[in-house]
Amino acid sequence: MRKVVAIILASAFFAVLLVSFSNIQQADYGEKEYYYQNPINGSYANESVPSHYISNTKNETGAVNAVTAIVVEYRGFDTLGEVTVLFTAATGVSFLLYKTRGGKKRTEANLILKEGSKLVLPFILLTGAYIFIHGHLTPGGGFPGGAVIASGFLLMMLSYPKFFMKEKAVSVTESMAGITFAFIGLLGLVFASSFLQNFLPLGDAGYVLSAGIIPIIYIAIGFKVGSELSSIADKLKEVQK
Amino acid sequence: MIELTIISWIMAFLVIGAAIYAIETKDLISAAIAAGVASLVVSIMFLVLQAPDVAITEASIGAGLTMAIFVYAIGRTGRWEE
Amino acid sequence: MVTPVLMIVIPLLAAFLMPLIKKAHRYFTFSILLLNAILSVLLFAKVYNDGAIYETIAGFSPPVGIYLAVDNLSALLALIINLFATINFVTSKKDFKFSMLYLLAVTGATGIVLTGDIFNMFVFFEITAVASYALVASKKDEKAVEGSIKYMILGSVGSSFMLIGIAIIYSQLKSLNLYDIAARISSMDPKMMWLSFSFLLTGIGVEAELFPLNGWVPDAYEGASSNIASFLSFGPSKASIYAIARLLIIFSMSRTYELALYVGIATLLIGEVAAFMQKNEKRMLAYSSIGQMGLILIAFSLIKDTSYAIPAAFFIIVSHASAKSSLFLISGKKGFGGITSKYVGLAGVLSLIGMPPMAGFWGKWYLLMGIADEKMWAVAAVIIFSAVIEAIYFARYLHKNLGEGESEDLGYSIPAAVMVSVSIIMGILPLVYNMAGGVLNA
Amino acid sequence: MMWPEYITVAALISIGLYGVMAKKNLMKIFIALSLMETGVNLLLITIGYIPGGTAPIENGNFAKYVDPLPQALVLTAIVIGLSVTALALTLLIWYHSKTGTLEYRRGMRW
Repeated sequence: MRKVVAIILASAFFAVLLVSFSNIQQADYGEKEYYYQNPINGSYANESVPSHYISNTKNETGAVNAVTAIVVEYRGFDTLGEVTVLFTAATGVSFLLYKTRGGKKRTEANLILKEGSKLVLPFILLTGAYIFIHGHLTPGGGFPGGAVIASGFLLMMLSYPKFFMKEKAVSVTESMAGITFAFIGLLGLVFASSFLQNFLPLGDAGYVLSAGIIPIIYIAIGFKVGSELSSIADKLKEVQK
Repeated sequence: MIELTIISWIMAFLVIGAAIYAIETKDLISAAIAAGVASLVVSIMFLVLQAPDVAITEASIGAGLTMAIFVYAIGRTGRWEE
Repeated sequence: MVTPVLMIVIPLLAAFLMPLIKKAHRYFTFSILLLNAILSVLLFAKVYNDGAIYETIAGFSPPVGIYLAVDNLSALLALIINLFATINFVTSKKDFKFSMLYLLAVTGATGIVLTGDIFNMFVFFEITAVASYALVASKKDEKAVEGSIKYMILGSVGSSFMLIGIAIIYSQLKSLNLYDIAARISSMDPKMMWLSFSFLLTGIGVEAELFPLNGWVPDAYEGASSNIASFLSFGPSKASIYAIARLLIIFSMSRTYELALYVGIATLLIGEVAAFMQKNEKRMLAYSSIGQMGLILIAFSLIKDTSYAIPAAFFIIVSHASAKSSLFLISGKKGFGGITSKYVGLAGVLSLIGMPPMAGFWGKWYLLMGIADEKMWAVAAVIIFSAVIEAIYFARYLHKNLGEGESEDLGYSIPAAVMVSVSIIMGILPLVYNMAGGVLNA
Repeated sequence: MMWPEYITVAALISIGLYGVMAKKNLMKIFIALSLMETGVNLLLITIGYIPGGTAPIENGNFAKYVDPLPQALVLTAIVIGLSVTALALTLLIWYHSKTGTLEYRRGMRW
């Protein structure tokens, strides 16, 4: 009975969604109907929001990758919030699973996996670092870079059942990275006029040392995401009672 | 362009099939893996839709890590539904 | 120099710092919360004198960048949330991770109230929600975890729906700024407008405890420890009902107001009747909270018709935030054992029912005035009917508890007394103000 | 019209909703929720796509780029989804260790 009702409701929802999506036009965002209005002084601009990003990313932020420029600069406040959500979740996980660590025995992985993962780990970490350092030039950035680092530690956890993250080191890393992010934002408030504003020279677009605060923030995010994801995986790993 | 449309349709059916399998199977490990597969195919769709940043992130976080923690959690609770 | 962004960044920085200074975490958290409350007083003073503040972030003019938009009501709500959070925190006895989560939850609720960008609002919603899930479960017993899981399931569905609503708006207007959306909403296809409004209302309605999305409310409030139940009733729920008010102003169609009015009436009736039927005290208080949220939504849905709507909503919010939170705070013990908790119970119940020297009285008074202006007698009848039910079950509640009880825990009942006093002060102030010949306009 | 993508989105969201409504196993419900989140992410990216556009990374020759803003939003949404899932799994592990089951019991319905 429950299933039938659920199927009917879900199909009705499916139909509603399809009908509504058929009204969405894949229109060019540069068209006139999308021109925005400045909410503070009420004047109309002669561009839409996305076309502002496309045409001004390079000279306003110094980044080549527009997505990175939006994530770190234009909408950097969202990213601070997002990092906070991940931080909250990691705190919640360690808060709730505090005392469940113990020694349930697991079969040891075989030698090739063990030695191989030891060999591969530095390369994985290096790849992760490369991804987040070059976030403003190539696709990637802090989040995938951090995830790659975490997957390196995940590999270690898989091959060594007794491998645990050092809790203190992880929490210090994530705190320092978070403080760096928020502190750079506050420096923007001091040296420029608003929170998270860029106060460093933009440099030549296309080089690693360019784009002002973007690489610094992305490195902080990379460390933070990497440490938090690995601590979450570490806490959820199979050890109990 | 017709090839791309065909590929898109194939991917769409793959995703929907994987999603239905993930919901209907009684084995939670297969369900988690099917959800991961759906997520992975969606990340290829992101690539086709010219969103490489999102594709990388979805493949590593959405498909990889989410599936890993699901598998860990299922290992600590119970593998079978009901 | 008071800038609203400091009210969000300082607590975040403090939460990031917390693992490094484990020892003094309680004093540290308390002082940060107090600092935030002081900042919000200053902010309110500034907004009251100079008009609304718009603060750009990252130095890009608004629809391109994010900005914070603070007007009178949002400054007041930030003040309410931070002030009560400060008082409530006195009762916390757990380790530093609890303090971190608490601080983050308060920051998220403050952010929802202050921000002027719809996606940024979503992010702050998630901060509050994730922190609240963990806080509800922090009691670490079966009921608490059960309540938290329920909250989490509905909350996740809600956040997905909210994101769908945002996506639909973005597809039509290519903008995420609340005021830009409000200015250009008329160019949107009305069908799509309805869809996005209903998705957003559903999404936020989960947090704002609206009918029929409030299945989690009684379980979470019953399962959580008493200071967290108290936090839930002044923090996330108040911030999200304010977010709904902002949405109503943006969409600003008579039909959307009507829909909100109906949802509000349904929420009010269901909540009060369920509270009347309830035997368990905490669940009764939780259902009564649902009823009050309905009342607030009714007030907000009249925002376009009558100038009484905003004062009415404001006073009900103050009354409910102070009275209900203090009642939850003393609900850990059976009965009102000592003089302080007797005072809290009596004052809280009087304010919730809407008796004269309390803030709750002014809320219902302005609301009924507004409804009388609009000649919506059916709505007035519903409100009076629900007030009668409320009076009956609260009389039962007092009768059961005012007798003897366990000896009270002063660590809980004194903060509760401070909280409930806010309701009395806010009840007497307008009286003085009106006698002096001033006219109240928020 | 981009039918394959939109159909996938609608299907993922309604399959997720069906799972939440019909299933009794809590782990299954959270798998359904993660499918739903994937669907919403795909919706945002599809909205930002322009036929013939290229990825918004400046590559010298002047071309039409797809809308970069939804991509930034989805980056945020993916990480938020993972955070919620991690916390949920923690609670499920906790719940299972106390009660020995992940099925709804009588008190868990609504």
